[in-house]
Amino acid sequence: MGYEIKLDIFQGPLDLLLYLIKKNEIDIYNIPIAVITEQYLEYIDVMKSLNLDVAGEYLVMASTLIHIKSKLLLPVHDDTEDEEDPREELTRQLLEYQAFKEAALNLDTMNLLGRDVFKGGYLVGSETDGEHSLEELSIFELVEAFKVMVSRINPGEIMEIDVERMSLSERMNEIMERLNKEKALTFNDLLGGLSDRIKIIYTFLAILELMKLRVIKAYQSKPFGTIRIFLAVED
Amino acid sequence: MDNLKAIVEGIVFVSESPVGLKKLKGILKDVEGKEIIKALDDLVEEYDKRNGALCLVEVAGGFQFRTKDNFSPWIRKLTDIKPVAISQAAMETLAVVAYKQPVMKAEIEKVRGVDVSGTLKGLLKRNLIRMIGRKDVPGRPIIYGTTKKFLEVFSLKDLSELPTLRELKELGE
Amino acid sequence: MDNLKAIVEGIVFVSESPVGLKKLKGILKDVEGKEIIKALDDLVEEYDKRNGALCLVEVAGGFQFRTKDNFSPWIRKLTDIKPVAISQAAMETLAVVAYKQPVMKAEIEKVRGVDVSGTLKGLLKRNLIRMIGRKDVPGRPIIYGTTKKFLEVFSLKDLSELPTLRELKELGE
Repeated sequence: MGYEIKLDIFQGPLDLLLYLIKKNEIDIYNIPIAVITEQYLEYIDVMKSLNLDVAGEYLVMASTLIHIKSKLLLPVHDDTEDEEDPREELTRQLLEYQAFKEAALNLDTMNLLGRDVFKGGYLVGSETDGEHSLEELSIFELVEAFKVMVSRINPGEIMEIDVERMSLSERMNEIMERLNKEKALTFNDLLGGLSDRIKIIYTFLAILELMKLRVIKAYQSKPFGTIRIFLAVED
Repeated sequence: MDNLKAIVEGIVFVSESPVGLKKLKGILKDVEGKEIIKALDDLVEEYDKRNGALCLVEVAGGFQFRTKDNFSPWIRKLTDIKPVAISQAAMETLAVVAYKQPVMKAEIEKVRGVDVSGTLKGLLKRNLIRMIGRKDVPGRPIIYGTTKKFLEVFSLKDLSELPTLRELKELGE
Repeated sequence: MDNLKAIVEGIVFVSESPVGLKKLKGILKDVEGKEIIKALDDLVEEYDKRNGALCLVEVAGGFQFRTKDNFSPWIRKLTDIKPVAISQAAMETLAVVAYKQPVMKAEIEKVRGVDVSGTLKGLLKRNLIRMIGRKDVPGRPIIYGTTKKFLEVFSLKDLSELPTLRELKELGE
């Protein structure tokens, strides 16, 4: 068998399978698993013998194929009439992938700016230097900037940033914004209207955190009385 | 305004990204929207009819002057132009994001059958896709979508102009 | 070449700096210099006569499309509202504020390793960050946080939608 094809032209195991299906003129709705598995494994072997890095995904697919093949070899029990064809999931995946592969090809035929059509002053440097206007800043750049810095400081200072921490910051900001406007707030002002349990917890944690930071102060005129919150420093 | 058409032309010509009607209205305060639209339509037609290299097109929610596509061989001879190229892997990931947005990384990987970290990062860097939020499921995974720049680069007015995706026949259902 | 004029137009339009005769000759190998000059002259005349905002001018040893002088008031209105780019330094400071808020200037400087007075001022002016209060400790340092505008600009519903470091790592190096 001649392998005139460079293996890196495949975009992954599904792509390779589609290629084999097309090459053998196979009906995608009725894949002869034994034949396809055999050919697929031969390709993997060729990749290995060429010292090409065989990505893990190819091996996962190989074991999936073998698994399907063995399932098909098992004798059919009477009570399994509902059981779906073990090939069905694979066929579904292949059809979906094929549709998107086609969509990618279609996208490639559009008039690409910078390839087929050009705008005024379109030059290397003018566009690719990441000069994005403020309107369309991407979070990606923000996070990248942060990641670069974090890698510069010593590892001991790296804090794990998670969604919870940011939710807390969000609540802290909201409380400070209200305090700057309304000067004084009661616990009830902040917590009263809330029905979401998580939000109540975050609000409470945010108050504690702001007190710890010495940014706000809380007063109570008598035990069990109303708790009032003020800015620690009036501007 | 007598020279409305010319003013619109100048503004669109000078802008780096497509100029939308809203922006034009903001600059041309005393002019009615429909007059601006008329000026734009006239310009599109004029450049279309003229036997030149330029055309005025509607992309990414605005208008932009561009070269007609049949001139690209000549433009590409400009030594300081590096043509945009998008690899097949990146294009496939982009297609999944474009058609399935808002979409999670795991969903893209399920469709493509490969790890998409690299291509996703590349597309984010090129500002063709962006993180648009988080999905309200446990773990709150990031969801991705395409950008305005995507529309501009692919010469699309909006997402509804994407070529239709082949119908996926439901199996055994 | 029938459409020489259009090809020249396209090349000049696309170039960022003025395009000289030499460059045009390099691209249009089979065309004689005087034909190119004729095409340029024709284009200059055509744009001159046309009642539009654009003209083809000879500057700095080459040709370039520009808007005619009398349109500058309108163009200036555009540049006034033209969004400005954010510098890498500003982006880094913004990132520290976003992830470490509520945060003091000294803490930002510790992470960034440089004085951040300038970038902080710029970010305050652009309304991307704000002073959210003062700490009741000696010196009463200001603490900073991000604004609603920040969320808007980055298309975030709230701060919890910011990607975490772990998620960024997942996108690969």
